[in-house]
Order: sequence, then structure tokens, then C-alpha cells
Amino acid sequence: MEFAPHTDADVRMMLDALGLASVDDLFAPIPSSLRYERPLDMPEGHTEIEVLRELGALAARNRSTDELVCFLGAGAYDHHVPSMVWPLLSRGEFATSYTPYQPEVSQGVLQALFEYQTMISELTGLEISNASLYDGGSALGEAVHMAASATGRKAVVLAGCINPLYAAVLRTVARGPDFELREARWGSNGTADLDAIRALADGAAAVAIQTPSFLGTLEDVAAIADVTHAAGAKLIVHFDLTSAGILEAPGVLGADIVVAEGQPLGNHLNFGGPYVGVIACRREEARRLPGRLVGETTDREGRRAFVLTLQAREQHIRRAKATSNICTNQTLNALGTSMALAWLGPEGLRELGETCLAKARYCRDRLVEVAGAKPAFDAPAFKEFAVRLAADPVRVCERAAADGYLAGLPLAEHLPGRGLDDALLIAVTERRTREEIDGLAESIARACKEEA
Amino acid sequence: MEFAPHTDADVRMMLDALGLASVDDLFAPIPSSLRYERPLDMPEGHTEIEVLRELGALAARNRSTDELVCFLGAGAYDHHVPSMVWPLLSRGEFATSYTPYQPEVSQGVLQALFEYQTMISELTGLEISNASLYDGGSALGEAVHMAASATGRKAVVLAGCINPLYAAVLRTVARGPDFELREARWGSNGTADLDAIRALADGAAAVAIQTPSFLGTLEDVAAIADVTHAAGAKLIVHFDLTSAGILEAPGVLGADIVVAEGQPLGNHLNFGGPYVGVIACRREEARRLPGRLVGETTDREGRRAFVLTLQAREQHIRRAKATSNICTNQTLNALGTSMALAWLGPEGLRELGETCLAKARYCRDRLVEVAGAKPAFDAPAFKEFAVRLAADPVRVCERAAADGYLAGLPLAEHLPGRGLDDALLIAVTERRTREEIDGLAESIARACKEEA
Amino acid sequence: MTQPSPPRLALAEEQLVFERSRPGRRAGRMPPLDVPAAPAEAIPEGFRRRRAPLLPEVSENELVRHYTRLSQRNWGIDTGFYPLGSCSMKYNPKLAEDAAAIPGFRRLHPLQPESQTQGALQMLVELERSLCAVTGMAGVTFQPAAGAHGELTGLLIMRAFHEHNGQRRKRVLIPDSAHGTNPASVTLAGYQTQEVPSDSRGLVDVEALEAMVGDDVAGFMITNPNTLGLFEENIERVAAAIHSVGGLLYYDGANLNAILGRSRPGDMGFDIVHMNLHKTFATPHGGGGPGAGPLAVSERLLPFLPGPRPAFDEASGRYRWDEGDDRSIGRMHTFWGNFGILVRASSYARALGSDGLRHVAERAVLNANYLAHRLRGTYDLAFPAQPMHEFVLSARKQKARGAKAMDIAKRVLDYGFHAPTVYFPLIVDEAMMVEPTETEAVETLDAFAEALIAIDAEIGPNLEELKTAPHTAPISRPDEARAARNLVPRWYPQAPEPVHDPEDAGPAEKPSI
Amino acid sequence: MTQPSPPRLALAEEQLVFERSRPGRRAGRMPPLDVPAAPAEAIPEGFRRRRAPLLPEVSENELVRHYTRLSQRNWGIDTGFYPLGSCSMKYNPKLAEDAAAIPGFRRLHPLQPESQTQGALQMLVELERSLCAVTGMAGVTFQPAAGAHGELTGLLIMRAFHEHNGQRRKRVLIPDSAHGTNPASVTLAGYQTQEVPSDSRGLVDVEALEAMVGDDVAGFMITNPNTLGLFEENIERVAAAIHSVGGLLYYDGANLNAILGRSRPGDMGFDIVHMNLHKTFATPHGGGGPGAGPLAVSERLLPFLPGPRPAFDEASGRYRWDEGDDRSIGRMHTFWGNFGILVRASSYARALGSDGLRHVAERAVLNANYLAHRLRGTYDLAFPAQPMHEFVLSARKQKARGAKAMDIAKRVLDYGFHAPTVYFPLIVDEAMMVEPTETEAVETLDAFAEALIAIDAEIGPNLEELKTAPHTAPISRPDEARAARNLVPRWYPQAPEPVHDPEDAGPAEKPSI
Ligand SMILES: Cc1ncc(COP(=O)(O)O)c(C=O)c1O
Ligand SMILES: Cc1ncc(COP(=O)(O)O)c(C=O)c1O
Repeated sequence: MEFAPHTDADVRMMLDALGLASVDDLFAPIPSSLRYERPLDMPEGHTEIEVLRELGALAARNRSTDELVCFLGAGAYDHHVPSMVWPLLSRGEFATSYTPYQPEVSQGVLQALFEYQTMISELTGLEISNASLYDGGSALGEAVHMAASATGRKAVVLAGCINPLYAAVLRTVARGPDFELREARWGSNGTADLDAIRALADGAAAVAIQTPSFLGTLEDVAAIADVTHAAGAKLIVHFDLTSAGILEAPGVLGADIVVAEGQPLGNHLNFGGPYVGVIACRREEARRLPGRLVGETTDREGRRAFVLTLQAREQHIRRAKATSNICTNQTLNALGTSMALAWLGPEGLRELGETCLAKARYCRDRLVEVAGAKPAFDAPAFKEFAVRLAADPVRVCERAAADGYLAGLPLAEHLPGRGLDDALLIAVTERRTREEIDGLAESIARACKEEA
Repeated sequence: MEFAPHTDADVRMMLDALGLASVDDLFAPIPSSLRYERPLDMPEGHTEIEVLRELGALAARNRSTDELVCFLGAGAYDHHVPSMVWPLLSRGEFATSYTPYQPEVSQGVLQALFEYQTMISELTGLEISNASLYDGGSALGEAVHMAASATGRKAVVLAGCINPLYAAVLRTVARGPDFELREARWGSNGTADLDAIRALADGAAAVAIQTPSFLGTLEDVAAIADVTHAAGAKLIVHFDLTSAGILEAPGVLGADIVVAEGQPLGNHLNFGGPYVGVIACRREEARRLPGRLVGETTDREGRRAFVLTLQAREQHIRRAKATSNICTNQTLNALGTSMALAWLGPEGLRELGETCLAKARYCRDRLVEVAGAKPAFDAPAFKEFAVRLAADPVRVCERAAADGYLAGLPLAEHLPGRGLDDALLIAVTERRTREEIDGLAESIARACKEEA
Repeated sequence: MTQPSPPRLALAEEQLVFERSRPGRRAGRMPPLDVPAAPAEAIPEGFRRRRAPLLPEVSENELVRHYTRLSQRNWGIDTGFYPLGSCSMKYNPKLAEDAAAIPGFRRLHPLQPESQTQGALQMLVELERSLCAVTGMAGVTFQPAAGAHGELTGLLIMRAFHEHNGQRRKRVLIPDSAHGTNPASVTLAGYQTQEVPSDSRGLVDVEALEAMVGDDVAGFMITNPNTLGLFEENIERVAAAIHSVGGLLYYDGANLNAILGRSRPGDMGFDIVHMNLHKTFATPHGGGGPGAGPLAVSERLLPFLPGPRPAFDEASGRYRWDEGDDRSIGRMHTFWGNFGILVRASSYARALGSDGLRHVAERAVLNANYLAHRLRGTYDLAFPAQPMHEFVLSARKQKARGAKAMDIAKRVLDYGFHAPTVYFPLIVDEAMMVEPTETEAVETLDAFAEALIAIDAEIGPNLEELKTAPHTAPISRPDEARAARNLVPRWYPQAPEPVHDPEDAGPAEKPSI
Repeated sequence: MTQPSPPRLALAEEQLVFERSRPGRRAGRMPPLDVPAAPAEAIPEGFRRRRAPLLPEVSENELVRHYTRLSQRNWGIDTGFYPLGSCSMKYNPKLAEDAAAIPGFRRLHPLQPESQTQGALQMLVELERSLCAVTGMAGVTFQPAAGAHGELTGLLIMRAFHEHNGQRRKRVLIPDSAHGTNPASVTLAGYQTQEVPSDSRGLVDVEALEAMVGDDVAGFMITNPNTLGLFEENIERVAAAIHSVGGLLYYDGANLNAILGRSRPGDMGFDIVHMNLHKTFATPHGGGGPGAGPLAVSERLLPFLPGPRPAFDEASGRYRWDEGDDRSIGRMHTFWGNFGILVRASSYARALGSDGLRHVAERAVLNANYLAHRLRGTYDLAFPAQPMHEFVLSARKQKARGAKAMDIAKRVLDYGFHAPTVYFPLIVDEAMMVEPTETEAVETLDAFAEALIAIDAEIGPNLEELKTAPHTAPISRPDEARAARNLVPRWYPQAPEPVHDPEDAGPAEKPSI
């Protein structure tokens, strides 16, 4: 199936107009030594019917969360995507447009992004949000760049249990500027240890925490902010936006830069992407912000208009001195996040938080009661928590999958050497019912017994 | 989940403006004896999450053609629906609009319908198509009404094997005007018997045939037209539009009214609906046409414009004397049909026809060879054919379903008393692969052996 | 002051898809044949198509643009307020689209054996229960594809019922305010229509009705609230009159939205009730359809319903199709009705539930009363009684000053709203029928009211602009007379000779419904 | 004569969603709690949110309208021609959307065990093979979410490679025509950028390059065809120069569309290649993203790729994740990259296939050459050489007569097309960079050419209208300086005090890319 509209007659006519004899002449600028004359080593083209059949067959080899009841989180969550979101995002005018370089014909995307920025500002408690980054991991990396630029320092303290996948991304991108990563071990209750931070914060550009942490526990942002600021460092908080209806905005508690993974609001699991990296900062830091930023202005008639602004930060103007290299971002996913937030409204977001909180607690209690699990950490948590099982979590998950449950994440692989070989990380979203939770507990109980 | 936006304050303010004390006062016009004060005897409301869960669970209790390889046709076919069709039809501007009563803000639907009418005209060989009827069955009923009105007669000859479901609908609606239905038995080769028609056509308003027939066989439209017209009757042909790339347009062969089921082009199986009834006629009969008709005109500036026209035929003007009672029709599905046709183009429609033809023949041959089936009729066929099996077709289908095949339609239930107890009607669309066909043949062969 | 709005729709004209055609262009293709091609003789001499149909030859890119741009020249509920009286143009939840797209529904073949379609059957049985609860009736057929289809089904049931009782009745009564489908359906069912006059309050003149009934009356069809948006407070007396001669009472459900959970047709004495799920149950109207017009009947009419009907078998715990017996009027739809629409309606019924449906009626009636209240100072209410979910204005005062209902309707388009229904019901002079529905916010009602008031104020100073409206729509008023006189029902590569047919020009002031 | 087109987009302004808000309005709701509510102390004192966030309180109906209307104020490929140079705004097949929506892909969690994701892994492995075939490279990482992300990944690989060889190199060379992401990525990777001048033909000045190389050069980044749309015919000499000092050659794949199946970066000597699947593989750009920027490398760099990578295990016949060893630079994406975009790209690769991709390049280059040919009489070509898939005009002649490239670009909008890229590459005066792509029909190219020619003709008689264009778009030219000077980055219930910050106003003639 090809999408070029050219008929043979079109090609002929156009070549004639160009005075060329053949299509090959179009490639005259390529030295003959570099012309590739064989067919590419890949299958020939297929029709729509065939491609959908092939990809359908591949998809059928996956066991998706349509099939398995999902208690797996760890950075990607099975929240409800409101029915209105994707039909609207898929409208060609949004989906098939480029970055809004011509604001006169891009007010739709620009205004929607301005609204997104406003919502992120509200949720994070910081005035300025950009128009999206790649994902939660790269957002953490960009935040560290901002802090380094603001402080002229190069070290960052990773405190509490930050998602090891985010930390891994940070570790990779830190190689470029040679950032020094200092890991402040978390306390036995699964939250950051203030003393450990204090010990490492000296001379650091930033302290970075995640709340709720990778382990699901809530960090004491205000206290950590004090310690951080005392050392002249910036506080970076990786936040869960789905908790923002019930948890205080990190910016209000003293965070200087808030980052997040926007997937849980309005974006499907998609095997890991496209998701959306969220970043917000104080007004003072606006010129250090990476990526696109939409601002309000007026047109020649004084009508409200939206444009990409503060572009002097960006690669296409500042080039080697830009705050970041990001160009293409995750706009459509950001709009998904803002549509989901608009759908929820303040009350819905609060309900979402309360529901996740209550269900996660119920689930934890059931696992303790029915499956003999032990909470791994005793700090307050939000929608995710770790329990210790009487059997190998990997094997338990396999058995639970046979019962139709995606039971969670065995922690040992992601946090090796932390004495978590028996620990399973479980996420409970608003989509889970009591019946499903009870079913999971029974399945895990059975599995533990059988594996014992 | 409710969709009314009213806050309590809105309700209060509005009631105040009306000088009413309570919402109940709004229902003052209803005599108290008729006020229903209990809760309706149905479940309370549910959120989007819950409704999708419930309906998802119901859908999972079906075994759809996503799961079973579909060789079942009999009026509804598993053709490919081009990927572009439903995203475009689902655009709110199309999907959430009413009948285009205000042409100034309905040019989108009107022009799209005008294009649909043109395509139907091309495929049927008749100049005038309406803007859709309910389905293939009701289209046949409307065609008989047209013929009766044109001829002043009341009998209709059903010739050849017309889909018994269409005939059933016709039988029902014939009760109103007391149409007389005369059945002309089909010949042993599965096509209409010219002598039988001749014998019954006298004084009839119309002769109705279907080609390809319910049995898949091709009727000799031109010959039947001659016989029909000789008796002063109108020829109604129920046509398969997917064959129109290779089969001559019935209008060209002498049909006066052509009807069809538009589902196979652009519409999903949907367990039987919404589909779309197609009807086309000659220009002379325009004023007898049922339903909406779009015509071209100009606006005040002389720009091309489209409007609903010849409305004096219709119920909202002519009322008891209207050509039909139809009001809401199947516009969106008709647009689906025209989008699929535009996607195919003349060459794609021809390929579609050739592909179905070849695959159906291959399938029939395989069944004969591998499963010992016997073709039930020897007339040329298009994409559907009947074979006689060595075992009870109902049991064979059950076994084939266990192998993952929807093997076809056991004919006995739909054509009882015709000596077809061992016959299975099989449809093969362009979506079926050789591998699937081979698999079906083997499955049926196995089933026949096991049932024998 | 409220002003006309800048255009919301695309003003750029769009070529016909045929005009974009270039020989040899393609979008879709078939997979290469993996079986032997059929020999030429597979299709007999003379059966094979000679001239290829003039379908467009256009790339997929251009097709997508074409339909995208066409859509941008069209108004939908998703575009804005759509107060089309009698049509209940309420918000169509996107939830319903998700539900209908589940492959287990969308890719189900209608003739699969019951064992493979248990979920679909259960959905229907459960929806039937909800519709019975709402209407107070005993059972439902889902076959009718729209309201008018339901009417014909109901009238054929009426006829079968009387014939079963050995009676060949002749007349069906309808109010003079009835929708056009009512008399048209009556004719198709082989009955004669007789119109009952409305009284000065806009209600059925019960005395006239009582005088008209007789034992050749098969039944009486009416909406309630009626097409003026007024509740027929004498409906019980009407029912008694009809029933007294053995007739049946038919409820046209177009206005059911007004009384959901607040009053039930069954309790009013109705024997047959159709519902327009594409109105009351918020399924999208698709630019003209598809809809779904399930028909509910009382106990004694159950045997006459079209078959097959979905049923639950207590003994086996299985769902199945019930064919009925020979009292059934037979099939009205090739398969089971517009199932995809029924899935949407089911999602709506489940989302709203008993409490939510009641709120629907309350808010719908509240919105209509509020809007009527805001407008009655400027436009005449056709009848003074308290309306239900919609109301009918008369622009007679405005007409006297130079602007007809049609002018006002067209001008409404310039203000950024869809027009109300006009010239219906027929018994109201210069009728403008407004149905805001429950899903509109009070600000929208206020803005619409202000627009209508502003338009009235334009009659003096700005009459010419008003009478030539709309000015901000993709086209200005089309020449409808010309369209009918010189019918151009399709595109031709060369424009054909005009064919004049003066007979077919309908009235200039056609009901827009 | 070609004329401006009536508006295609909605001119009516749309309130901010916050301005539609009314206290207490709702769209979404959560299911009622079926478990005990958490006690208040579940969230410690001081952790609980005090003030509810100012999210909009709007009904679902109004939300759907809001976003529908916003979309109608936006231009996409589906709206019309979008000749944005360097962006390959070709038709985005709807097939890809169907593929990505299959629940087995869309509802798959990234951390499910391999046994549950065999199909997803296989898709990636097969796509990797196709991308290797196209580029002539040995292996791919799918983690980069966009081109620039791929650049950084590639540069970090470059660095890891050199460090692995015990070398701490300093400089990365780029042409002066390079895209801004190139130098920005170089900085992020801890290198210094050095620009190589272009010669009079618009190609890399090879002699200058040869003079600049040294053993502190980590590598050279370039697009080929370069950002002027010209093929770097000396690329082999460039490669030799870089390789001679142990440097690596980086291919910025933004222009890969020009050479698909016709020439391969691997054969030119490139060591690292990123692809912009949202350009070359036709995935929708989403108003700014998401994209996908997979990175391919030659054999010797495979160990440095980020892990984990999808792999096929011959022995077991299973697909799995391969973590790599400690030479891997580590993870660049939280999970595996923009998988949903990769599904779309896979559907594109499968649809087009080896033959189709080759045709893509042919048609893309044909279209660009044809359009350049039509325009070169009116506008200066920045460089006279035969272009590949895009070309750069200079409006210097037009500027001398009073109309700058920006004016022309804005006026293009009035004629019913999107504007070309302007003011890029930086080395061309009044640059207008036009990339028609292969999916446009010759009629569209003709119409666009005629519009540009008509605009040129407006410079005399109609200059004022041209310089104040656009006139038919939803807004006229916005005050960009003001937006930067008085940053309003979000909505507030009350407008905040203006904060002036004169530093941030960027150049008036910003590259639109
Ligand atoms: C009062 C009334 N009755 C019947 C109908 C016909 O219903 P349908 O269009 O669903 O066939 C309508 C439609 O507008 C109506 O308003
Ligand atoms: C030449 C060139 N390089 C790099 C990029 C950056 O790619 P992305 O936007 O995918 O990050 C672009 C994007 O326009 C480009 O044109």
C-alpha cells in the first residue's frame, strides 16, 4: 500500500517539465558509488488488510491488561482514560499538526497547551510549566540541568526511593555534563532520611526526591525542602499528579522544580510510551526552563492570542547555549493529560485520590489477612505499596497471571541488594474493584502456599 | 454519571426566575394521578468506568469474528472496513448532527450525501439514488411500494432465491397495503425460472429478484427484465454492491428499481445493524422515491450549494399521502459506504470483485476435494455458494467453531422444506486467506468424518 | 450587546470528490491473490460489467482531507447549541462510542448461533427491562430502526390485534399537531388518518375526539407532551374514549425526554409506545441517522410483536431468540435492529440509571421553562400554558414587522447557534419550536435568549441583513425552488441538460423537521 | 488568477476552559467506594492538600465542544498542504491509528514479564530489521523519543566509545547549516560545537573541514541531504577525514525521506544514525509530538547502545530484553521508547515495504524538483544545484521590493496552505524552505506554486495587505515581543501584574523549526 498519489502520467509529465528522462535522473546528485541499487532487505509492501492482520496477530501474542487484572504500577498505571479524550486528540487538526510555528493557524494547539500549563501549575504549586518533555525519566534529567544552571553546581543528591528507571535515565544523561550523583539511602520506613540528605547536600545543585516514592510512601517535602535550602540547593520533586487532589502541591511545600510522569492522566499504557514528561518551576527560573513554552499575547486587533515564547532559551535560537536540546516533545500526550484533568475537575481529582488511597489500603490489608503478607514499609502511602511474601514474588506473579492477575512488580530485580528479595510492589488504581482485590489476595495466598 | 451541567445553585436561580418553589412544580402540568413517584425499576446510575466494565464483560461473552474466522454471510459480510472510514465518520460534526434541515450549516453532510447518491447511481446504473433507507429488507419493501404506485397494481412476484430475511420483512410490511406476494420457485441450478416468472407476472406491479441470489448464484437480469416488462411490471433487483466492479449494473440490464444492503461497504458487522438500505430508480420515478434526496442548487451568491429536495414527496409535507413514512434514515452508514467506495475507486472495486470471486471458487473446490462436499447448485456464483455436506451442517458448524471457524449458514433453518437439510451456505470475502480457507476445508472434513 | 459571532464553520468551498479525481490515482488496494484467479467464464457473457463505474480516483491523503473539510462545513452538537425542537439534541456521550467499538459487539455477525452471542442477547434483554421500566410497558421489540419505523410496526400490531379479534377497522386518529410521520405511517399500515383538532390551549380537543370515535377507529396516536411541548392533561379521558370503542392508544415517544421517571405512558393508558433512542437516549443522530426506534407494548399485545425477540431462559440460564407464534406480525428488520445504536443506548441507560433519568427530565423541563421565560417578553408563546421540555414560539409579531420565522432562524445561525425547528407544528403560525435539552448550561440558554432578543431588535434598523441571513455560514440561503424544479440528483462529468419539473417545488415555508 | 481562499479554520474565538468553569459543575466521577474509606490520618498532618486546584468545572458536553472548537482553529495535514521544510509533513495513514489502538498493544504494561509481551517484542525486533535495512546499520535502540533525543543518545555513545578507547575528546563538528538541536545536543553530551562553513554550492566545505579535524574531534554530525535539501556529494571524503582522526560520523535522519531505498547512510560511512519516524515513517506529529527517534549504529558501536534492547533468542525461539553489558551507556527512556509510535511506524514499514519505500523517495524528490522548477523563475533558489526532497528559496529579491520571507509565509496562510519553514537554515538570507513530500498530488503543487507567484505579484499593488497578512486566519499576527516581555505562562482568575523582562524577547525573525 503506497500513499503517493502519482500516476504514471503524472510522473511522466513532471519529469518532462524538469527535462529529465527518468526517475533515476532525480538521484543524479548522489555519487554512483553511493547509489543503492538492490531492493532493501525487508519484505515487500502489503495492503491495509494484510498489515492489520499481521499486527493483529502480533498483538494477540501479548497478554494485555484487558486480559489480566492490573496491579502493576512502578511508573505506569492502569488508570481510567476518559472516553472523550482520544477521539478528541485523534482529530486530524490536532494529531496531524506540527509544532505550532505559525501561531495564526495553530491557536487550537497553543491554547490547549496554555490550558495544560495552567493545570500543571495548579497541581504542582509552581507558576510555570513548559509544554511537555519526553517522559518522567527525562524530566528528572532536565530538572537537574536546571538546578545545575541555577546554582552553578554539579552534584545532585538522590534521596528516598526514586524510581530506579528514572534514576537510570538520570545516570545516563548525567554523563554529558559530568553531574555527580549522590545517593542518600532511604530509611527503614521507606522514606528519605533527613540526616543522610543533610550529610550529602553540601555543595549540591539539587536534592531530588519522589513522592509518593517508588515504594509508594509519602515523603515529608517541607522538611526535606528546609534541609535542601539550608545547603543552598534546589529541591526537585518527582510527583504523582493523580495524588494532587489530596496531597499538597510540592511547590507549596518548598519544591523548586516539580517533575512528573503524565501518563496516569489521560494516556494509555502503550507498553511504556508515548507518555509525557511534566516539568514546572518558579517564575524566576523561567529562562532556564527546557522546551516549548506557550504564552499569552494579543494579535494586531488586540484579540487574545497564544504563541510559543521565551524562545531565546531554545535550541533553534540559542543553539549550543540552549537550556535543552528538546525540539519535538509529547504535546498530544500533554493535551491528553489536560483533557483528563478537565474531565475530572477539582472534585474528580480529589475523588480519584481518595479512591486510590482507600483501595490500596484495602488491598494491603487483604494481603496481610488472606495471604500472610507483611507490609514492607510502615510509612503512609498513596496508591502503591510493597509487601513481603512467604514465597518468591516472581513465581507468585507467574501463578497469579495464570489466575488472570498482573500481581505487581517483584522488587528484587529493580532494587537489588536491598534485602527486598521477598517483596512485591503493588499498585491499586480507581479501576480496581473490591472483588478484583479479593481475587488477587486469594490468588497470591494460593500461590504462596503452593510455592512454599 | 449524568450529563446535565446544572449545579444546585443553577437550579435554584432558574427556579427563582420562574417563580417556582421546587423542581416538582415543573411537573405541575401532569395530573397527580399520572405522576410517577417511585424510583424507576432499574439499576441506579453508574460511572463511565463501571459502565465500560459491565459492557466489556458482556461483550466478552460473545465470540466475535475477531475470534472466529468468518465464512458466514447471508446478508451481512466480513469485508474490510478501511481504516480511514470510522475516524472520519466519528468526527462530531458528522456524527452529532441532525438531518440537514438548515442547509447553510449542513453542507458537509449534504455534499457527502450528494456524492453518495452519485456513486450509488454509478453502481446501480440508475440515475437517482435517495440518501438511504433502513436496511436491505426495508429497501425491498419500499421498492415494492414504488412499483405499486407506478403501476397501480398490488401483486409482486418474488423470483429466484431472495434472502428469506428480506422476504420476511416484505411480507410484514405488505400487510398494510395488502400487497399480494407470489413466489416463483427457483430452478434446480439455484436461479430464477423464467417460465415461473412469466406464469405469475401477469397483472403484477413488480418482479423482484436478488443477484447474486441468496444462494450466491447470478441471475440473468436482462432476460428477467424482458419477461417482466412484457407483463407491464417493474423489475426490482436486490443487488450486491461489492460485485459491481465486475457485474453489470442492473439498471443497464433493464432493472427499474435497484435496492441493496450497503453494509458490506464501509460498515462493521455490528450484530446486524446499523446497516444501510440502498435504493435507486430512474428519473421518471423520482417523485415516487421514498426518503431524503439531496439536490444541487446555488446560493444567493451563485455558489454551488446542496439541499434536501423534492420534499413534497415526504411525510413532513405530504403527510398521509407521502411516498413513505421514513424520517430518520441511515445517513452515517451511507456515508460509510461512499467513503469505502471512494477508497476503493473503480479499480479497487474491480479487484474486490475479482478477489471474492476467485476465493469463493477456491473455497468451493477445496471443500469438494478435501471435505467431500457437493456444490448444491451449478449456476455461476459470486462470493457465496451452497454445498451439501455428508453430515448435519448445524453439527458441522459447531465443530468448526471449536476449531475457530464460523463455517457458514446451515440452510435448512432459513429455507425449510426445500430439500436443503444437508446444505451449508458459505461466504468468502477478500479478507480470507488461502490458509484460512484450507483450514476451513480441513475442519469441515474432520467434522463430517466425526459426525458420520 | 449580543453580536453575531465570527464563523465557526469552514467557509472555503470544497470540490466534489469526483472533481478531485485523476485517472489512475488510488487509495485502497486488495491483497494480491493467493488463490488461482477465476477464469473469464466464471461470469457468463453479458453479466460482466462493461464500463467501469465513475468512482473517484483519489489518494487516501486527499480523501481524508476531503471528508475532514466537509465535516468542518457542518454543524453538530459537538460544535454548539442545537435547540432543534422535537429532536432532543442533547450531548451524545463519548462513552457510548467506546462501548459500541468493543470488538465483541462491533465484529459480531447477526446470524451467529446463540451460543456465540450470549453477551449481546443479555445486553438486549437488560435494555428491554430498562425500557419497560421507563415506559411502564410489558415488552419491547428492538427491530425498528427509527421512530417512524416504530410507528409502522406499532400500527401493524394494532391491525394484527384487531384482525385477530375479527375486526377490520378503518380509521386512525391523530391530533392536528402531529408529526408528519404519524399520518404517513397510518397510510402505510392501510388505515385512514383523521385529524383531531386542538383546543385553544393547544391540547387535544377531547370533546371533538369523543365525537369522532367509533368502532371503526383502530386507534389514536399522540405524543405526550404533545408537539407543542404541552402535557395532555386529559390523556386519561382520551384513553377512556379510545378504549371504550376497542381502539388502541399509541404513544409517539419523540418527547419522552420530558417525563423520564416522572410519568409513564403505560400508566396513562397507552398500549403501544415507541422510543427514539437517538433522542431520549442520546445516541448520535449521524447527520440524519442511524437511530433506533424500539417499540414497547402492553401485556395483551406482546404476542403480536415482531420476532425474533431476545429472551432469557430461566431453566437453562441461557439467552436465546424467541420467534413467537403466528400472531407475531413478522420481521420488520432484516436482522435484529440497529444493534450498534442499542449498545450506545444501553450504555446511556446504565450511566444514568433510575436516578439519572429522572434528573434528565427535570433538567430538560427546567431548561425549557427558563428559556421560554426569557423569551416570552419578546416573542409570542404559541400557547400560554406551562411547557414541558420544549416550547413553541410564534414569530407572528415579528412577521408583521417584516421578519418571518425563517428569517429569524437563519439569523440565529449568524449568532453562533443552530436554529430551532421552524414551521412545525403546522397549527402554529410562524412556529419556532425550541428544545434546549437538559445538557445545556444556563449560560448557553442566556446567550441564546439574548441572541433571539437581539435579532428581534434588528427588525427595524437591520432588517435587510436579517432577511438575507445567514452571512457567516459557509453558504447563504440556497435556492430550494430551483433544486426541485431542475433536479440535479447526482454529479455528471458534464452537466446534463436541465430537466424542468415545476410540479415538485415544495412550499417555501417547509417544516424543518 | 489565483486568489486568497475563504477561511478554512474557525474564526470564532474560544474561551479558555477555565472561563467556562462554574463552581460545582462536573464531567467525570469516580465509582462509589466499594471498600472502607481511608481514615483521615492515612495522610499525615501537613501532607494533605489545602486549597483545591483551580481545575475547570465544566460539563462533558462543554468540554467536548471546547476541544472540538479548538481543533477547528488548528491546521493539520488533514486540513491541507503543509510544506514545512525539514519536517516531512506527509500523509499520516489512518491504518497506523487502527494498529496502535489494538488492545494487545495499547493496553500493555511496559513492565509485564517477557512471557506476556512476546508479540510486542517481536514487532520491535522486526522493525529493527527494517530500519537496519533502510539505513545500512547493524542495530537499533528504540528508546529515543524524538530526533534530538536520538542525537543526545548518539553523542553519548560517541563519548562512551572514545572513553572506552581511553580518549577524552573535545570537539564535535557540525555544518553551519545544521539544525539547532545538533549543537544543543553536543553541549548536553559535554562536547564543544565547532561549525564547519558551507561552500558556495551549499555543501560542506571539505577543505575547511579537513583543516579543522584533529584527534580531539569526537565526531561530525550532518544531515544528508543537508538542510538545504542538497546531497553532500563529498560525503565519502568527509567520512574519510573524520575517520582518519578516529572520529565518528553521525547522521541526522531528518532528511532520510529523500534517499529511502536509494542510498544508505551506512554505505556513506556513517557510524550513528537517528531516524525521525514522525517524519520519514509518517507517524502523526501531534501538534509538537510525540515522535520517535530510534538510533541505529554500526557493528562496532552496538555494545554502547542503551539497554535493554529487544532480542530474539534462536535457541528458545523466544523474544526477550537484552540488557547489554557495562559498555552500554544505560537507559535513555524510562521504559522502551515511544512504543505506540513504533507500532504506527511498523505499520508504515509493512505497508510500504522495500518497493514502496523506494517509491517514497522517488516521489518526494520528484515533487520537490517539480515545485522548485515552478518557483525558480519568481524566487531565488538559495543554491542552484539540483535539490533532493526539499529546497530552499531566498526571498531576498522580494525583500528588496518590500516583502520579507515572514510576510510571504503569513500570506501563504491566506491562500489556503500552511507556510514553509522560514529563516532556516540560518546561512540563507530570507530563507523559505519547502518540502512538499511524496504524498502531495501535482495539482496541489501547481496550486501552491501559483499562490506563491501571486503573492510575489502582490508586492507592488497589494503590499500593505501582504505585509499585514494573514487576513483569513483565526488571528492576525500576534505580538511575540510582548509575549516574551510580559510573560503570561498560565491563566489566573484575575490577571496578574505584568512582569517585564526585556531580556527574553527573541529575534524577530526566528527560524520556524
Ligand atoms: C414527534 C415526532 N414523531 C415522530 C418522529 C419520527 O422519528 P424518526 O425520525 O426517528 O423516524 C419525529 C422526528 O423528528 C418526531 O419529532
Ligand atoms: C534537521 C533536523 N535535525 C533534527 C531535528 C530534531 O528532531 P526532533 O524534532 O524529532 O527532535 C529536526 C526537526 O525538525 C530537523 O529538522
